[in-house]
Amino acid sequence: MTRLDLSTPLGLTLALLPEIVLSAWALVVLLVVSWRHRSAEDSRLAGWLSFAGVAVSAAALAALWVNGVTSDGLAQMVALDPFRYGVAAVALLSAGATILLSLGYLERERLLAPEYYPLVLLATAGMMFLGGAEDLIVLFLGLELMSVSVYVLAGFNRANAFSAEAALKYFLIGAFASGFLLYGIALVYGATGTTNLSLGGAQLAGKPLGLMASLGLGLLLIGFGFKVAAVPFHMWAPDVYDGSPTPVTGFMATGVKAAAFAALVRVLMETFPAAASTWQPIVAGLAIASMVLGNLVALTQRSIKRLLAYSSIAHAGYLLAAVWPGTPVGAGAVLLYLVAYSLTTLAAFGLLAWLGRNGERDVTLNDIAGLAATRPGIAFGLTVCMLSLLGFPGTFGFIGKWYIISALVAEGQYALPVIVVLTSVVSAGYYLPIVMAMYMRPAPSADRYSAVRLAPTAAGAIAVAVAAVLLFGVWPAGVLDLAGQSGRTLTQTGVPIAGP
Amino acid sequence: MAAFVFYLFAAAAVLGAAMCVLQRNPVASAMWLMSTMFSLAAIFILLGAELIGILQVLVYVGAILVVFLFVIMLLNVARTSSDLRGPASLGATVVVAGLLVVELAALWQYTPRRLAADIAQAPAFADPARVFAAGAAARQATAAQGVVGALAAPLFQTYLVPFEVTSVLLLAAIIGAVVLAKRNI
Amino acid sequence: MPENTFLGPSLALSAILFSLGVAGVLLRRNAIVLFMCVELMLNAVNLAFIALAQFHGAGGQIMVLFVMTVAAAEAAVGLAIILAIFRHTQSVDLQNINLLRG
Amino acid sequence: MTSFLDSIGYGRWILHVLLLLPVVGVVPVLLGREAWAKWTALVVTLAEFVLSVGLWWSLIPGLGDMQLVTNAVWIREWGIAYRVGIDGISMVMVLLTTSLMPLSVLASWRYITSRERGFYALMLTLLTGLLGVFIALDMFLFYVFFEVMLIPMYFIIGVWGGTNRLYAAIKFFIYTMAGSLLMLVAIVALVWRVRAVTGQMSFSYSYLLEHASAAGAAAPWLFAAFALAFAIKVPIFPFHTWLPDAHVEAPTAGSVLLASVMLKIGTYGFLRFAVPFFPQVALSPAVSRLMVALAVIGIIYGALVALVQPDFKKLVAYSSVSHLGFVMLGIWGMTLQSVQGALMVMISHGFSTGALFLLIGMLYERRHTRLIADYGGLARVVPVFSLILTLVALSSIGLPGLNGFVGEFLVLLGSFAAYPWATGIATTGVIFAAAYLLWAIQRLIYNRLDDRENEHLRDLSFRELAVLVPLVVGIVWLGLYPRPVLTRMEPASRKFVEAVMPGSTPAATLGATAAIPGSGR
Amino acid sequence: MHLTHMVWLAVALPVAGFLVNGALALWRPQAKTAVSVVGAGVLLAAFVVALGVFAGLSNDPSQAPVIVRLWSWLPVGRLKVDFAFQVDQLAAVMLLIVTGVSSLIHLFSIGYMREDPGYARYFSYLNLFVVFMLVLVLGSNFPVLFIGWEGVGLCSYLLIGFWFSDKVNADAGKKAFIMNRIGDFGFLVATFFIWRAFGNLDFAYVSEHAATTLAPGGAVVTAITLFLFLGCTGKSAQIPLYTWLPDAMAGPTPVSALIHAATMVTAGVYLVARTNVLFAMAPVSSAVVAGIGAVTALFAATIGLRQYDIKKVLAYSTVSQLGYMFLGAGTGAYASGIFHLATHAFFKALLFLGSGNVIHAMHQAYHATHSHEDAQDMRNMGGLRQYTPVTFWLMLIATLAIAGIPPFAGFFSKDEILAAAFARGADAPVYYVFYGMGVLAALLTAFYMARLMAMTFFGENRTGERERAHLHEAPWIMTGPLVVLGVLSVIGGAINLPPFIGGHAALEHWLEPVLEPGLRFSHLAMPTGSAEYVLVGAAVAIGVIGLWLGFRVTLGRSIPVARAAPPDRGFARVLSRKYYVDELYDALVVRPLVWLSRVVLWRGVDQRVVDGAAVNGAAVVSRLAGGGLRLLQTGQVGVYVVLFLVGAVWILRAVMR
Repeated sequence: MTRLDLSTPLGLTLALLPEIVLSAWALVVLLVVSWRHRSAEDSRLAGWLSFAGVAVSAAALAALWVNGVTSDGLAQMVALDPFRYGVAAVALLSAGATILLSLGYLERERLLAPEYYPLVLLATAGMMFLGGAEDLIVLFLGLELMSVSVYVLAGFNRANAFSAEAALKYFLIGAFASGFLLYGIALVYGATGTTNLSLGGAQLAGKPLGLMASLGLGLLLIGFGFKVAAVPFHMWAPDVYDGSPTPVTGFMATGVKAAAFAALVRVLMETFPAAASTWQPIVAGLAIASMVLGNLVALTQRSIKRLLAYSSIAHAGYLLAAVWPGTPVGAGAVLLYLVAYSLTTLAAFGLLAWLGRNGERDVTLNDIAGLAATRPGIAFGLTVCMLSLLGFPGTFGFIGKWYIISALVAEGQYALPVIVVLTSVVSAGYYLPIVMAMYMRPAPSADRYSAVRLAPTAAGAIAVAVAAVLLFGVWPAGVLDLAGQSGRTLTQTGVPIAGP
Repeated sequence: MAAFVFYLFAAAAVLGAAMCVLQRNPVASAMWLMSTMFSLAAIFILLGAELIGILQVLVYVGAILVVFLFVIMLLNVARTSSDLRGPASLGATVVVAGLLVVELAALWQYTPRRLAADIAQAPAFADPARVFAAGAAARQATAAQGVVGALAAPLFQTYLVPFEVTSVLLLAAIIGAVVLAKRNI
Repeated sequence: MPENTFLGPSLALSAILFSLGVAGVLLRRNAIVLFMCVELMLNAVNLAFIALAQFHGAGGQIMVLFVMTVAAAEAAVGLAIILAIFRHTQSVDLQNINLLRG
Repeated sequence: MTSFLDSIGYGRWILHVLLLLPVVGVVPVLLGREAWAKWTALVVTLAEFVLSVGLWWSLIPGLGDMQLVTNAVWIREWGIAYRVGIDGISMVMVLLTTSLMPLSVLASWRYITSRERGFYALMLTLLTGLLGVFIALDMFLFYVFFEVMLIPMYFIIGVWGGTNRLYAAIKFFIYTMAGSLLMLVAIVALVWRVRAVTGQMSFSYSYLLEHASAAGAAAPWLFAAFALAFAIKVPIFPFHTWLPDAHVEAPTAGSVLLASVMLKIGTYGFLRFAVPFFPQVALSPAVSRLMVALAVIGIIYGALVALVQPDFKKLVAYSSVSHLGFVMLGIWGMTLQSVQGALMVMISHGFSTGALFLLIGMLYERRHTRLIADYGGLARVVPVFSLILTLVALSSIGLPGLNGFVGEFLVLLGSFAAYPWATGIATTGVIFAAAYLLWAIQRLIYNRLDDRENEHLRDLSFRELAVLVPLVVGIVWLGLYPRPVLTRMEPASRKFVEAVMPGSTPAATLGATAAIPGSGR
Repeated sequence: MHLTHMVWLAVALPVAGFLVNGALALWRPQAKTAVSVVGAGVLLAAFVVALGVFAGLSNDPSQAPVIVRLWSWLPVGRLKVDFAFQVDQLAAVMLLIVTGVSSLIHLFSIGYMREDPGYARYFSYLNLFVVFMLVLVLGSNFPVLFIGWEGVGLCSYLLIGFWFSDKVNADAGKKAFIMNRIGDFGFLVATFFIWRAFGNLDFAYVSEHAATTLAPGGAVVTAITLFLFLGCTGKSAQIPLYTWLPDAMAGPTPVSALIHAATMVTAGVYLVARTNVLFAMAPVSSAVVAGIGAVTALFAATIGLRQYDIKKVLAYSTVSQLGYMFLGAGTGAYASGIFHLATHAFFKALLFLGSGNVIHAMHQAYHATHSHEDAQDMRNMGGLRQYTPVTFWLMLIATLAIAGIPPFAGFFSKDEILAAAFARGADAPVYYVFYGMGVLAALLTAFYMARLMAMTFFGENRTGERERAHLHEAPWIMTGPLVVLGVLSVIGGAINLPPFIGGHAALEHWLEPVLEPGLRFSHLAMPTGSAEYVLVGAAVAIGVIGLWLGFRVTLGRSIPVARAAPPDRGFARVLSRKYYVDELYDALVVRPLVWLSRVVLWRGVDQRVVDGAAVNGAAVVSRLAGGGLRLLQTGQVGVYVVLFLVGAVWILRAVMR
């Protein structure tokens, strides 16, 4: 347990070390690529450099986490608690995996602009600010940093009209949604006199929510609803996920979502714990709508990428269900589910990126028929991913879902868990056909996928992710403890500032 | 007097915004938006945010809107036929935006006293003078250090972290804009 | 405490301008104009910040500074994206931009 | 025997070895040559069987409690542990599973011709899953096993199944999962409610059982969730329609395990979990009446629908619906006799129906059709086959002296006191059972040998006899001398009955002539 | 070691025979000599054991039943069902009848089935049948009795369908089994009632405690006995479950003699006698038993009038005679029922085996000329007296016995039953009606038996010119057992000679220890003196008149051969088609049930409602809903924004409340 005084420059620097390392590293990479940005080798160099940056940042993060660093007194601007570290870890995990997956992918798709990697790093820094923000201003800026970078990444395949369209849609609706979020920040600021989350919470505690605070809460929920792709703010997600380069899709589905959820949980639990009765029905409504719509529409998809996009909407629903309790257990559940979902989704999109060629938009169920015969390893990996997304015991996804159910039931909430499981059953209706196609249907031609080689980096990353999904599925005690402890830190701290 | 000025600029802002939305020529829209921004700058100054009012003109009108106009011209989309959507959309817009404005404009009822009552821990303590001590302190700081100084101190002390984040944000935006817009990378 | 804070009227004006921006986003098909309407929404929020900053100190005003920065950054990236899409479709009309659907 | 087992510390390691050995066996199956896969699987399953036999002597006679219990921390903070143990009931189910497994492997010897490694690896995984369900004493562990075994079965049906296998596999999977996920919610809810009362979080079966009254007002809902999961697994009408599809499309070994073991998990679940956790709900008049009614409907309905099936495998599948109805009736009959009878039906259904599926499989290997109409007059061509088929069918019909009768008789006898009308109607099931099986037998092995293709069928080979003879021996043995099995299960059954109906020793439910409706006194 | 404890040997011997013959049937079907020796040998040995048991029992002064416990079968809590045999007077009688008649029929079969390719299989089935029949009569409790009860049904099924290649035979076997199963349902329910009432299923316990446990005439005992009797109607082919028995003639003739005349079908009577105390306590049930018996006796006799298949006549005759036995049992004259059971076993076995000889001769003749005429149709016979004289004389004895002509065996037993029914009429006048029906049935019996004899043995031979030369008497192995049965048919009445001709009613006294509990409840005052003589005289007169009429009517006109026979018309047609009962059952039960199962339950409920509407319907609805929601995803940003704003408006509404 180390305490850092955030009012001193040293303390602040140490507290923000992972973010600082990452941002600075992005600059370094940028410097390097400004001399070398022509060939595939240059791109690869930038990739490995960036990966090293992620690793160093992760080391800094680990140093903070292992030492149990907390803030001395009120945390200004950024939080110093395990929840932030956990979210940052998910973001770094997502970034690292995305970089590894991209190494081969960018070469194959001839996307050789090495600026890709600094953008990933900057987006990750944005995620870490967003997920760790203790102040609405930092939250907003982190969100924008992340968003701006990801807008660009979505449109990174400039030769591809789909990619450009994805970027445009994401950007337009994203900016639009930012307006709502910002309006919410303004009203919360007006209603509390502060942008600090804990202080605001202290201010709002113990009395009914005023009109301004209520509207602020509502507008914040709208803004977050967009970022996490909750129904009915989800409409951009399938198109954007579909059109973006696949590793970026994986990045969006995991890192972006994780950071946004972390911020949502933090805002709700630190600033609005007293208003639970106001936001719980809304969160429940969003969760139910997301679970139902995401799963139902996913049933009708033929393209696997688009199917996974809708499935990610459904998973946003599950995560929102985990947000509902607003308890430490719920926060832990969100965190754990994010880890489980991120690992699985990254592996799944990685495999998908490998399967697709020349713009993998069109990988359909028919394309992977009989895959198990020619590429058993890929088929096995994708099967594990599908089962984990389905929430099947023995996989990490199950542990996550079980934790969510636990968190809900602990608060006496039964309707949401029932909907969670029922919609999970629906989801079997589209996850299983993927498994089925690979194992139980004959291949259209024997050499459909025999020639393609998976880049070793991507293969390694996927293998590690799949192994982790299985390992944590069977031996979840460690991550469960970690998530539980992180969740417990998210209780209201701080003192009222205004009024005697 | 102040009220007259406020409402005058408010009316101008609304008119500009409405025309911006309704004008079919993008260039005209941009011009109307510009007028709204000017009006808002005036209102900012009226509300005691002189520096922001000036920056509003400098940054928004001088930089951002110019970029807009530049792109409109570059793409030569000004002469396209109206891009207003059809009547169905109009109906939906009226309904949805109407509901939205009704919900949000409920804030008009806020007076300082009511705001103080919202914030104070108990109604008995809802004295604006005490609740809004921070505002008063800021005004004193402005009086003592000038409009720039009063903002500069907190910007580089309290808000150092967000300030640094904006620098990274701008970096990212630059990289992004270059990557997307440059013909050959 | 200044005599006239225009708190209620400012918030109302902010709401109206915000809604007008929203209406613009709904009504227009031109991506650039759409984006201008988003800028209008941000401006409306700025007004709210300024109005509230009268009571809570410099934070609100500084927030507006950041918003302006963000708007500039968004403008840079957004207009670059619009340029990129224009290269593909020779149009910025959103009605023509619907390759991705279903 | 007992002292020998003690000397090798059998009780300490046997359950873990049983669970682990098949999983370990998967490795050589997958890594070895394709042709070795079945041999490896056979060796592993036989070893498993031989090892499990010792369980017969390792239980303390007369003790109804869980024995050979292990309790190793798994997820400490949530009170989840690797808890395993057996009582008489689970011991018998374990033995049923381990004894059928080598037979299923042998039955697949020639049936499975493609991707053999995968098949046998899945079979071994399935074995672990099945055994795990029967010996798990931790609700989390139980749930994991309960679901995990879906996967191997899903693949077995989907990869090696018949023409409509994809539909059958996904239907089987989704149907089962729908129920079990709701049960998961109920398990978690029960745990939290118990925690709210006792302050301790634990997924331990015995702990939850002790404090299950904490469920309070939620008990009906929790029971409903448990019951739904198990009802689908059993399956009880109207949740049964996955069964015919799955049975028909599955390869022989799959059908055998599905019918003989997996269906029992549903009834086992009722006996072990659903009813003991929530006895007030389960035995409330409304629920009892519903369950008994569904059981009786299942008995009659399954039999009637079986009557008109053109596909012999489907016929047997529907007959399972009928038989499992007896089990449900027996459980809700809630006397020592009926519960013991229900357990006996579970065992003998495992033998009889397993044997029937094996026989169909053997026929299918020869003629590649399961339609009854394609056969006829087989008794002339394949007398040994016909003899065994007849014997097994008679056991399924419930001919006294064979195993089927023992369970059915005890179920009906025991349930009659509580539900005379329902039991009376259920008893008509014996008529329909005779009708559908004898009719099918007649069309298969009697009548004229019309089809020239049937003229040169081979009779059973040595391997096939090796598969069937143990079952036939079991059928006759259990029919004439079920006592050893009955006495081993009795303490656990007695504990069950006395636990859920406190104060009602079996004696109290008897001799109550005055309670008979319309008694002429 | 008491001799009675050797009783298990009587069962074990046929078990061994079954196993050996079964093994031979599978692997060495040609070893016919071995099969014969084993098959018949074990039965003869069993008969010897039975004699020993009988001797042992008669030397036992205590007269208490001996329970031989073999092993504990179904021990569950208080339920303690042992696999045990109960040797008492009733069981001993049945043991003798079963092993005795079986031995004879096994011997007969050696000749009759000699040429059949399924010889070994046949003997293994027959041995197995004896096993189950013995378990039935010896079982000491209801479940063990039920093993035999169902087991004999199984063997009946196997033997009726012995020539299974013919669909009709296989159908007949199946029908027998299923109809028996309907009866078994009754038996089972009765067992459950008994368990609930007594908490014990041993016969001895039930007999001893019935009086204290149950209320006489109460609902429980009535229900028990009615359900038991339902079992009996199935096994003993009484209305309404009799239709399987005539069809059962599809089996080999010795099987008809053994199973469907002498032993298995009488199991119902045995069961009533075994549980006599319960029936005695339930007058309503007893009346039902007697009534069904009387109606069946008369009804079946009428059908017998118009049958042409020699075995069918005998089959309906069996049904009719079984009706008599139930009339006796229902009247309370259990001993008389058993008595008639015994005499009927002798003369009906004789009749069947005799008909077997006839069929054998006919079959040989047709076989020799490769003719495809019906060897069992009496219209193809006629004048066989000269070709098969031994058979003729023996069958004549049996005919006189069944017609109730003194001093043959049937006279005494039938007369006792009728007298008892008449006597019971004093308490319950309905028994007079039963008595009348019994008398009428006796008339018809004599008539159709005379018709049978006349058509078969008298008049001109109609077999055919070429075939006539091949008609021969059967070999000694077949006629030998007939002679023994003939002797028994003549003197069988001696076992229970009534007092009025100086007898001691030996059987009745012998059975007294078993029947005593029942008699305590329903004492029967048998008619004595002049009333008795009048009844006897009337019975004899009826028999004589019936025989005379039968010969007269049959021989009075020419009989066309089966091929050329015109179809029956009018009531004769109704009779020859057996009152259309089979068709009725088919139309009312079988077809509706199959229709219900196939169309309503399977195609309707299972495939349409549960699977179609509910299960697949859920999938389809999900998919359709998904497809509908998917339509929102137009790719148009405008639509996305509208939806976004709908959500926004909703959320703001919700927070403001």
